[in-house]
Amino acid sequence: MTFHTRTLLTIVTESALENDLVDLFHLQGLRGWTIVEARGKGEHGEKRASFDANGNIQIELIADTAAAEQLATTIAERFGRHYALVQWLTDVRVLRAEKF
Amino acid sequence: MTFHTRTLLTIVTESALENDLVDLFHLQGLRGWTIVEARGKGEHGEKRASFDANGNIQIELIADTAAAEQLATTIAERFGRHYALVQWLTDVRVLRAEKF
Amino acid sequence: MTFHTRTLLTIVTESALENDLVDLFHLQGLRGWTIVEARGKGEHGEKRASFDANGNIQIELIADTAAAEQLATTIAERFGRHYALVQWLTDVRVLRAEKF
Amino acid sequence: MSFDPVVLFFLLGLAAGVAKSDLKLPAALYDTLSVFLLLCIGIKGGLELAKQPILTLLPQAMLVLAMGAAIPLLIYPLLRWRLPQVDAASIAAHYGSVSVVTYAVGVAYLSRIGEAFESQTTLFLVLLEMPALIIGVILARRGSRSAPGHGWGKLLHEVLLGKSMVLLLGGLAIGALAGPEGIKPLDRLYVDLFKPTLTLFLLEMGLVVAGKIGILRREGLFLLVAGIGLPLALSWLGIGVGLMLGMSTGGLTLMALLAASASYIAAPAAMRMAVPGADPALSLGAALGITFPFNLLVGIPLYHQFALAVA
Amino acid sequence: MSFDPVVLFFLLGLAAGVAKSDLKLPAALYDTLSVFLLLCIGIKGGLELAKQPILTLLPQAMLVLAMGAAIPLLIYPLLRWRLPQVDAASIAAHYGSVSVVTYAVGVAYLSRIGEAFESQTTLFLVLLEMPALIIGVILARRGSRSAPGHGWGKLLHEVLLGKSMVLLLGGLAIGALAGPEGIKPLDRLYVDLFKPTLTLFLLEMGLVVAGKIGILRREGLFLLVAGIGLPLALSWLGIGVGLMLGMSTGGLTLMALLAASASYIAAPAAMRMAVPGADPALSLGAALGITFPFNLLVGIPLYHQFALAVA
Amino acid sequence: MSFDPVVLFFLLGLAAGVAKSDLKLPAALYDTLSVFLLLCIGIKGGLELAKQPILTLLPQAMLVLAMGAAIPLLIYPLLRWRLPQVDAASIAAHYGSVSVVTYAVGVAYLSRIGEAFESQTTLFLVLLEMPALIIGVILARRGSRSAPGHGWGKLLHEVLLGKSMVLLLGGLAIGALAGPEGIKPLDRLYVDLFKPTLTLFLLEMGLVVAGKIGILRREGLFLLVAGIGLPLALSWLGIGVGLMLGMSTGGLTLMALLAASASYIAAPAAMRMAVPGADPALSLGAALGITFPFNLLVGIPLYHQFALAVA
Ligand SMILES: Nc1ncnc2c1ncn2[C@@H]1O[C@H](COP(=O)(O)O)[C@@H](O)[C@H]1O
Ligand SMILES: Nc1ncnc2c1ncn2[C@@H]1O[C@H](COP(=O)(O)O)[C@@H](O)[C@H]1O
Ligand SMILES: Nc1ncnc2c1ncn2[C@@H]1O[C@H](COP(=O)(O)O)[C@@H](O)[C@H]1O
Ligand code: NA
Ligand code: NA
Ligand code: NA
Repeated sequence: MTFHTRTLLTIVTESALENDLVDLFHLQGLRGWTIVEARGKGEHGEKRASFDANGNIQIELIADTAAAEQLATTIAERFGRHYALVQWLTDVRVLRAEKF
Repeated sequence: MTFHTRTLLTIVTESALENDLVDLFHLQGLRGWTIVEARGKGEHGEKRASFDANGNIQIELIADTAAAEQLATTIAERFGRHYALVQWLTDVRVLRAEKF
Repeated sequence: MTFHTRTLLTIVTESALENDLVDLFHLQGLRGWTIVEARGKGEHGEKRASFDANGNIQIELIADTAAAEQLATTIAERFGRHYALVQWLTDVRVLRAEKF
Repeated sequence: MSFDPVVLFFLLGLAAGVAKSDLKLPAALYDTLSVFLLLCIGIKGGLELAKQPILTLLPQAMLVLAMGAAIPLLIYPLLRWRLPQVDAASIAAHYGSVSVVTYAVGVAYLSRIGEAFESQTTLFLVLLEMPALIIGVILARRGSRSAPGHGWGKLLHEVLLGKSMVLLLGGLAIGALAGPEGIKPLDRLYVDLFKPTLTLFLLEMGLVVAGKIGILRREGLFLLVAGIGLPLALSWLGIGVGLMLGMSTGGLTLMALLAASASYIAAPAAMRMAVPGADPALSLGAALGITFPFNLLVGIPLYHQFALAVA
Repeated sequence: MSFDPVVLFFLLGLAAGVAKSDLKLPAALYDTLSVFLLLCIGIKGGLELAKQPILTLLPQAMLVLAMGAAIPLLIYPLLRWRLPQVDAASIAAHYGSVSVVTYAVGVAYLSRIGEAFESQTTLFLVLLEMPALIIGVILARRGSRSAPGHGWGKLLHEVLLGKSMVLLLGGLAIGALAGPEGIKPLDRLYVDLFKPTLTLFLLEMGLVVAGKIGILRREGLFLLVAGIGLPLALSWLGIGVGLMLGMSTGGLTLMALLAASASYIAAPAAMRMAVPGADPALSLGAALGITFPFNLLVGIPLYHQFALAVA
Repeated sequence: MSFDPVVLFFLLGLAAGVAKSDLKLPAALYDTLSVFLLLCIGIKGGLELAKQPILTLLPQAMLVLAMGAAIPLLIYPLLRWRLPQVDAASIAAHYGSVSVVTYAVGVAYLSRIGEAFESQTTLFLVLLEMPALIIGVILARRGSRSAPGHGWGKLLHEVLLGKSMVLLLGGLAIGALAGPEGIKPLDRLYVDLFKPTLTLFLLEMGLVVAGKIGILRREGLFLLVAGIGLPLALSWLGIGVGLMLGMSTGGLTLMALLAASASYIAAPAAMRMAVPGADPALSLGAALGITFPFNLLVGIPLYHQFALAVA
């Protein structure tokens, strides 16, 4: 099999945003992503539990490079000002290119 | 210290496959990996809880590039058809090369 | 927006070390990181639950390359001998460079 | 007239899920409740075993096991009309096995209306968990030379040592070995909290069923027909077996319910490993999305009417 | 003299947190306890509804709803002195809404000292959860043309279908529909274990409050003044409303407590979505870091004294 | 003859684990049960303190503390025969400390066979948790100039404010301050559910012990000799101290059990931070893999026989 280059966008943000982000993914025609519960610290202080709307999630989403960059930009513009949010892009290789 | 190049294989799949994958790692002489509970969406629909065998796990495994590529190919061939499965490879640098 | 190059340090280690590592981050003036509960296998055997001080955590921390390398080296020297510990560095791109 | 709170909790969960509330129960709570309910039921079955001479129960048990094996054999050909082999086999296994929670709600219903029932039905519930799973796997693999997935040894392990099986049989053994006297100090948990705990479980089930609505929309008609037709038909098989065992109205109701209910814990886990080619959305859509709420809301009182009619 | 164990558990958590012990309760336990307490309170309120003709309660309920809407309107101008619009509005919403756990500790206190109270206060607790949230959102958005964040439809959904709201109203409906007879088989969980379970919840709250000490240090004086001044002032509003309803000393105490307590589950979640520009550290610092322990340790007995003075 | 269900649950977990069943209890459940059991035991100890004049208990308490400090000093030289300093010290600390669950099963055993015992043993359990940990750290660091790991201040913090310590001492304080009257409203949880909850805990312990079998195979003989020899020898030390305190047969049995049991919650956590060079597989393999099941299945009735022989 051969490997194909794609871009992995990782988003760490408040769990309160999960529904909004998923709506955005659907809107942009993205077909898959992975979510993990996370904690952390940043500009917006420490994020630990889920109880007072104070938890984090980490979302990983593989797409082609243009789509990933576009998505990251949209998210930063829409949510970056008021919400705890950190994003990064990584070059990755995948086997089944048709899945992404 | 100096850093050495290795490859990180990330596998997102159904938690039902965990035992089978771990058996495969042992068989191929791999000595270490990390597992995180995950949720997500993909071709096989949404994966949320563990209850109706419907959870995801994310496995991260560092190895040399050839071994990681070989492993990814084997997994895709053996489990890719019937199970929810996404894999990607990333170039990483490690300190203690002898551990991987 | 433009993307800026940074380095992602991923640390997988015993959860017992969390407080010590966070102290170290503060000491080095690092301002943000993300933590996820993990399990895994390595030289130090299998790590599963939290009960007998036997859990793992995975820490992700984005910084500039020099700081990330320096941090990884310090951690390896201080904790690498007696504790279960694996670290890796990945090149990533971020949008808001001033956050890291 | 007052409503059964157990069912109200299910409806609350369903409503919250359909309205897309952010209500979620922690996964660990769901797992804990599952473990607890399975142990409770197993222990109750074990206390039955401790009470009655095993030889009296043996012929009854054989008949019940036969029913569990017969159900998938009966419905597989029907399902083959429209479905590929693996899916037909997987669904057949789900309906041959049983739903522990449905049974518990049925018992609560009978207690509520003051209808007595034979206590060995709890034992039958435990017995019915497994035979259908084995038949289902055989049906799925029949004819296909290269086993798709695991070998037989591994499969048997998967089915026999699945979580639900171990808890039910383990509870059974503990109940039988410790006996009523030994279990008494545990009653505050395993007896007193059984029914109230069921309410939390059903709240979660409501949320889960609401999550299946997407599948229902896609495969609507087929799932609807199968998910209501199968329990209705199978309930009469259960009543037939109950009559052969000479049971009371309450007992007949529970036998109908056991036959009519479909597994959504043990069966999905076992089928995922044993029959990987089967689409889990299909079997779970029918068993959990249609049959479970149907039995809860309509089936239980209906089977009771059936039982009254024949008793 | 013996201490109230419920409060001791809070102090234990607080001490452990301040001393940086590694004690942590699993997040799933906290979530489970929240779900459980909210359901308990909702069901209790529903049993009240089942007991009394709804027309008797209606005027009382209207007055209480009005109080909930009035509180944020009253304190918003005060907070605007020092705070930006969004923060003043968000804090106003937190204090207009209520803390279920504070109320539960208040009830435990009254039972302990043998002071009777009107049982419809539980219903009032449920009613007070929401109006302040809606007023708070209106205050935050007033004047700003481009809605910062979500549209109104989505917002109402967020507020009405938030987890706490669904559990409280769902419990209310279940209690009202099932009635005392229907709920009785569930008493072993929803009644008997309510107070003991509260202890575990308060242990966790102590740990959480200890974690807020960083914010307290930063915004110390303002939070202190607001976090103590607001409940003291609002308690008299609650007593006023209670007098209009002709309540007993116990009832007045609980009305004071309802007015004086601030929400830290429903409000933060709703405000985060509806008023993203507000700093959650500020509102939570006041509501959870100051007002919650103040009410628990000082407020409850104090409001009781207030009530005795006016009764 | 009927079996003790508490032990049967352990065997069920062990069997499921050895058979590689997919049965797993959620980690949050295990953590919750630990918190709960530690609080229960602490509160029970505190109620003892509330009952008896503290001066009567003081000399007894001193003797028990001395026993806790003596155990690691006695067994360290033996372990040094075969093990490096850090490992010998760490194992010594584990055996000087105590296992709360083993004690609880012992109490359940005595209640079952109707043997009375002195209630202050619960207090002794709390007292025994710590001294051995401190001695263990001293033994591990003796002679090594550059402290491997943390400084002493941090270490003491780690040992004194570890989760188990805080819950035991916190429970103790709550029990002592609230007294029997204050605790009564909590009995439905902290008393009634103690024993039944223990069964779920032991189910998990069985699974955990099954997971240690890999280590047992590697270090088999040494772990077997230490894991059985140490409790057998130490049980007589416990009986000796019990005789000095003039205790009954039941009390002697529990003193033997306290001395013979090894900690697997507090000690591993403390040793990991204080003595990082020690291999946790070794100490846990002995304490949890061998000594815990040995005490549960053989030790408890055996120590009771010992006590009968000397009483
Ligand atoms: N430098 C960083 N590296 C990795 N994760 C980070 C970093 N900074 C912040 N985060 C994560 O992103 C979340 C939001 O960051 P912030 O917007 O800075 O509060 C934090 O709660 C962390 O989980
Ligand atoms: N594009 C993607 N990026 C990241 N994770 C994905 C992506 N697509 C699928 N996944 C994850 O992989 C799992 C299996 O994918 P699938 O086989 O497409 O159902 C999903 O449940 C997701 O957790
Ligand atoms: N090759 C590897 N790839 C990914 N994670 C690993 C690898 N080796 C070890 N780990 C993780 O790092 C932890 C510590 O490793 P070790 O120090 O080798 O015991 C393990 O428990 C695993 O979670
Ligand atoms: Na069935
Ligand atoms: Na209020
Ligand atoms: Na000991």
